[in-house]
Amino acid sequence: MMQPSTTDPAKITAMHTILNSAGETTDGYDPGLPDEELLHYYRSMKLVRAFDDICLKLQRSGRIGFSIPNLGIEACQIGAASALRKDDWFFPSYRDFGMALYHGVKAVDMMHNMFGNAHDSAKGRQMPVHFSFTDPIKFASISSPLGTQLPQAVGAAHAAKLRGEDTVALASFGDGGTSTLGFHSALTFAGVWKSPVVFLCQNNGYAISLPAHEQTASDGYAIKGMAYGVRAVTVDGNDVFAMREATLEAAAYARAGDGPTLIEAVTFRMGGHSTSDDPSTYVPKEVVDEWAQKDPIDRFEKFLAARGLWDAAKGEATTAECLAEIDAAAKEAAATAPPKLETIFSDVYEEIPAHIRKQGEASFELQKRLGEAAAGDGAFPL
Amino acid sequence: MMQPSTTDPAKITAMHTILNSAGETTDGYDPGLPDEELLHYYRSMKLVRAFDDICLKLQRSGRIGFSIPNLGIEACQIGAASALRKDDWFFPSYRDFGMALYHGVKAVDMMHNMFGNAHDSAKGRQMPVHFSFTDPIKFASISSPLGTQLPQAVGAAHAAKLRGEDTVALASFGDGGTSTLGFHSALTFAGVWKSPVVFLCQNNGYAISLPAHEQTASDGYAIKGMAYGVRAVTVDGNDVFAMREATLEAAAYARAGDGPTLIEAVTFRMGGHSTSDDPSTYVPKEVVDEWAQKDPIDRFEKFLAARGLWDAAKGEATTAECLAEIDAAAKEAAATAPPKLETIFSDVYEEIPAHIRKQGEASFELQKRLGEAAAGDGAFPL
Amino acid sequence: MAIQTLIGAVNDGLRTAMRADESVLMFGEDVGLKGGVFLATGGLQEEFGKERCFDTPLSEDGIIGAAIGMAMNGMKPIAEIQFQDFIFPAFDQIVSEAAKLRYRSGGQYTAPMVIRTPYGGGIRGGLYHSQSGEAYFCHTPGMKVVIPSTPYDAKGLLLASIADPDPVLFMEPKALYRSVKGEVPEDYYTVDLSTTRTVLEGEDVTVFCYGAMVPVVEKAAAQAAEKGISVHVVDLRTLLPLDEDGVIEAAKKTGRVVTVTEAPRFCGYAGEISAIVAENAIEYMEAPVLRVTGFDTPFPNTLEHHYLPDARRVIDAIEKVYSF
Amino acid sequence: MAIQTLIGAVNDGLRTAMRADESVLMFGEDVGLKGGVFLATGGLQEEFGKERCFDTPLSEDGIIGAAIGMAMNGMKPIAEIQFQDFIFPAFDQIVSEAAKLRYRSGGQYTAPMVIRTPYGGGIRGGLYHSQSGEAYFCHTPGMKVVIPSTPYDAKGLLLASIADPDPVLFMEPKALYRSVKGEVPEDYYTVDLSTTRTVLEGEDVTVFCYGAMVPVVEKAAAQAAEKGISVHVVDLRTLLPLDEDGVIEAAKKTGRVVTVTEAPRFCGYAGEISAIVAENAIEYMEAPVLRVTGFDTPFPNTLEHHYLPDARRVIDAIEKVYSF
Ligand SMILES: Cc1ncc(C[n+]2csc(CCOP(=O)(O)OP(=O)(O)O)c2C)c(N)n1
Ligand SMILES: Cc1ncc(C[n+]2csc(CCOP(=O)(O)OP(=O)(O)O)c2C)c(N)n1
Ligand SMILES: [Mg+2]
Ligand SMILES: [Mg+2]
Repeated sequence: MMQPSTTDPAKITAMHTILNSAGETTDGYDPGLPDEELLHYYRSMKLVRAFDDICLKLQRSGRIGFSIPNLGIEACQIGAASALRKDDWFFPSYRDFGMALYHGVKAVDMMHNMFGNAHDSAKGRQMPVHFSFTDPIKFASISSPLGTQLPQAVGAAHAAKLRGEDTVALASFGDGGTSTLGFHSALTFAGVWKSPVVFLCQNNGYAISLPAHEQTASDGYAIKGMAYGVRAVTVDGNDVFAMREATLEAAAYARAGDGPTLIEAVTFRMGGHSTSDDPSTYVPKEVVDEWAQKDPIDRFEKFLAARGLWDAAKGEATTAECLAEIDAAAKEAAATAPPKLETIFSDVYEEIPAHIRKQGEASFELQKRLGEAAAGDGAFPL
Repeated sequence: MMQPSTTDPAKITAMHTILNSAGETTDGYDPGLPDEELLHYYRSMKLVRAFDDICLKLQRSGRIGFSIPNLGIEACQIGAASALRKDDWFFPSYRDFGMALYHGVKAVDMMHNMFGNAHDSAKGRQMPVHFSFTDPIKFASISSPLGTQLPQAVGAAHAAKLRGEDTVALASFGDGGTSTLGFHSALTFAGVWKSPVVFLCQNNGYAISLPAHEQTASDGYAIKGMAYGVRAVTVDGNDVFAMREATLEAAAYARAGDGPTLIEAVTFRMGGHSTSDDPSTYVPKEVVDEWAQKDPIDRFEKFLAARGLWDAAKGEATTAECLAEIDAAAKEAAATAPPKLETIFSDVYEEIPAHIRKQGEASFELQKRLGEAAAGDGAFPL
Repeated sequence: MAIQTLIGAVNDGLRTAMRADESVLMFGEDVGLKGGVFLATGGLQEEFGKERCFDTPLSEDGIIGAAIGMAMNGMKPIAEIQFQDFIFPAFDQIVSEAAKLRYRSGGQYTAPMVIRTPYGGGIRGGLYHSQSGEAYFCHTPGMKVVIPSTPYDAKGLLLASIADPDPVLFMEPKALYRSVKGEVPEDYYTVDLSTTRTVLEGEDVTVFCYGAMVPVVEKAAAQAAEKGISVHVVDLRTLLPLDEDGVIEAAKKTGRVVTVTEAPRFCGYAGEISAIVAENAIEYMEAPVLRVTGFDTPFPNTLEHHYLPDARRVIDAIEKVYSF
Repeated sequence: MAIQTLIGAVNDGLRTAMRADESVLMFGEDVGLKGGVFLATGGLQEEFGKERCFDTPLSEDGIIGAAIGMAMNGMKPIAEIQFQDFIFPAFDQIVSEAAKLRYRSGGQYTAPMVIRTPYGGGIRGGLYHSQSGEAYFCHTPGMKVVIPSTPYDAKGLLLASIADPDPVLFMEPKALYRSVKGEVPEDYYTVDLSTTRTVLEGEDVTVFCYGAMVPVVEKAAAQAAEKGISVHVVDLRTLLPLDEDGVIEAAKKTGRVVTVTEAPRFCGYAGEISAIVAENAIEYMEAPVLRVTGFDTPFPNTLEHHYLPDARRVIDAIEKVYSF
């Protein structure tokens, strides 16, 4: 349905919406999904929102240092994730963890990361929201330097292709991420190699304080695909069905050996860049108000309501359930001990080399002799 | 005449030729240039060819280590250079020195660089063909790492624009150069800043051994302008008039404050990548033969002949004259002493700091005591 | 003179430079309307307009590359890299271009510019918001590397860096941004580059340090004094070109040397100090030349206070060389 | 056993690895049909096909980024960077990603891969075809850095690097590519990483070196022997993780230490060796710990033979510490 050629700008920049703000679908579209699956979409989006809410409280009360809000972009994550298989690869940004929740990563495992505790799969080495999971999906370790995951996704996809597997790699990034060198090299290589990659650019209007139209002079972001001979589409990012269909199509295209797709999901970051950022100094209020009308969960609720799957009470019940689940997860994570001192020294290499081992031993000895180092306050400015 | 919008791919990728292989111009085009200027174009192209010929001999006989041939691409350099003013900035690649010759840089000054001698404006620090001149044009110091000059050109142009000057910066690079990070950041910034830059991509068919169609999957190179909202055109790079007109237009567009242009000059590297490279292992002979029919000097000679400005005898005379000029330059440069030992230690900073001064003094003292270091053979493999 | 924080002094230095010289430009990610993620550039766009203080697209390569071009063409660019950890996409422009332009062009082209960037740990930033990469740049001839540790030096060294004819990497210890305060003159003044600052005169042990390690060493020195050890503390403040003679002299003075940095040890800056001492003053040494540094691991998050040298570790090293 | 050049041994090592393990891939700029600009990969595309030995677009960032992804997904990528001078566009991928992936993911993801790159002077390559950037990578925990100096080691260390579970930067001394020859077994064998090689047993002065400086030091040692000075020469060959105990022992053996590298001195690798000695063996030192290195300038062209340490300079340092 939305498979444009890569050489017609009008088709590339035309926005694809299936589910509008009134909760109606275009041309009688039916997702063809069982009710449980639709409700799983709903619950996943609500879980993301609950996770954000609890994290904000934890950050405000000084329990965690930092969090990244997802308000307004939940449909991008859930729609895209729903189109991928469990054996596909995810190369996410820090604003993508709804994808992990959708696929069954446990909230408590995510909370362990937010607290950087002994059960954190990253062993307390990364800032909050820099998740890394191998199970139940390959949700590859999130990095802070922007754009670096993109050529890595191409490499992982290329490896699968060489082995004749039909898995794809999803590489996700923001409007700001398109200016990085990783974007340029990844699209160049994927274009030439016809790699099975789905490039998902979530254009959420801002890169911290820089508006998306000052990031580049191009006519939107999907059009950038033309510079690389990469198939490209523009999708309403607040529409979970359009996201799902575009991603399904891109994945099918990739699995068939036809190459990568660049999806621009047009959406809006309704909160700050992070829990440390105050967007009111740089985002005009009118813009926020306008986007508030397009909330992805609202419109999905209307859709569910029309199917008899939703009413206000059910909505509140789901909210309460999600909050309770996340809250329990946070409590468990908060009660978990910090990582052991040894974790500073392991995993630099598979085996600990002599010089690092010595540094570790000296450190343990010092701690025994002179006591523990004093922790700082952990407030993160950004 | 060739001002396409940046959003119509057909216009961007359409090849603009004015002077065809038969030496005829399109639609009765007349360059409107005095005969001396036309002959200056001719002589400049022949000078480049003579420079190449002499350098090849010097390299083969071990007098210089390395040179970069320009056979086939002379019109790109002369056509583009002729469209710029002496107060414009040049950010060239190593395969652009015809631009310097056109604007009056002396062959002997270039030869001093080829020999890296005491009169070399780069003080013998750079490999051959890495020129740097400030007079009579700002021909900015050539670097080996590819693409780095592109954002620098944007910065230089932006500085001029901030001061209200109407100079432009020409940034020149190859098909391979488009994959570098410098290309991506330069076009991103120039697009957003509307910088007065002319981006000249000389698509000469190869990046060392990689064919241009394996460098990127895009439909040519000009189309990449669309990813940045940058005006773009495709030009016959073997046609000195098309090159001149496209560059004039791009420069006028830039001077008027309308922003950058990406020019793709379609041409062909008829020789090896350098004097150390044997292209016969990777360039199909048919392709070379085909391009031999499109020689830029041939067609310009036919054009001149039709105006009564050229015949075979005049052509030979010019060749002989150019060879003599370059040969004399080479002899002078060969007879010039190498740089002084001191030049190793100066120009790291404006003032020589203590630690470098000490290293220099120790080195002078050692040389006095133990004699000079022995020079190697200087053969360069690439 | 007003009492200012270190970040206040940086802001003051920028403002002073921009008032004094129209060609000074300040740009980078989020430095305009937002005033920078740490607010180091707060109010500059308001005072100097969008042409002199502006946001850029998200490309460090573009930021530094464009800065070089501006510098070549007569402007005095100050480029902010939001965190030093994100300077690596611009590594090629810094190491291959800014640092080598004067040399490779025989002095015909130069890139007088300042790259400002917050560095170091102490804010629970984990692997990528905590690094101290000074050694990478100190191994790069053509660069200057400056790190202040007091508000007075922050403004004075910044103004000297802006006035310098060569490219300067100005690394700001983010852990000290708001935790140190001091008197800062309101007018224009400079602190000469390539000079060290004697933080404390002492007789028994010499400790070299810079940036956020200076207060840590001061604390350790105070504790050592209580134990009867007199510590001579030197803030290197310009790491490259270093005042080597000053370092050698201070090392000879006590014959016992410790260098404290938060960066990893292997091939780091502390090793250079040890090497200079071992090369030029070994006859004076009465004890091993020690290093107290971050570990040779990436920077952890939850346990960063164990990773970062603290007074405990510094005093331990001081006692070791003292009692050797 | 056949007599091979160093570059021949590299080619042999690659071929041996690719025959032994289907997941080994070799790629980079011009490595396919052309066989690499130095011909290190000559014949590999012919033998193993375009799927296992292939050219890439001109982006070092893409080459290394893709290699990391391939390594994460079960392949064993060998990426060639055409000259070490051109590795800097990939600096972020190497330093921020390959080196830190295992750590930051708690060991869940790893990037076992090899980056091969020719480095060093001696071919009149000027600023950008001559550099020795090992110190940048040796200051990067998570990386391994290997430099062979003989054909035997070139093949054995390369095969060990390919078998290693961590990312290895394999730097090939291009000055030695065709100038050293030696016996190389035809079969698969490895030389353990993190071991040093004693090039020459000696009693009076210890010289540490690696790569293209090894033959220079051998020449100087032979000249010293004529003057009655017995030189102990150690080829470090794995720079990170270094066999520190081996270094300390060799330093203690003679009490006189010189380190020779062609890279610039300041914050370079030689300084790390001095620092290790000053920290662990200073009581044994009978002379200043010296460094013979490239100068703290960019790499010149015409005068490169003055820039590069030669036997003259090495013997001068040996005599200095010997007669101290
Ligand atoms: C290379 C690099 N430069 C700068 C930063 C600091 N930074 C973190 S997020 C961000 C903005 C990213 O914007 P975008 O890509 O649009 O993603 P969003 O946050 O909107 O999801 C910046 C500049 C970084 N992480 N990496
Ligand atoms: C960053 C970088 N990588 C690799 C090289 C090695 N190299 C020199 S020229 C070249 C090919 C350039 O091709 P292109 O841009 O098409 O220019 P052309 O030589 O055809 O004029 C390569 C790979 C380099 N100089 N810089
Ligand atoms: Mg964004
Ligand atoms: Mg080319």
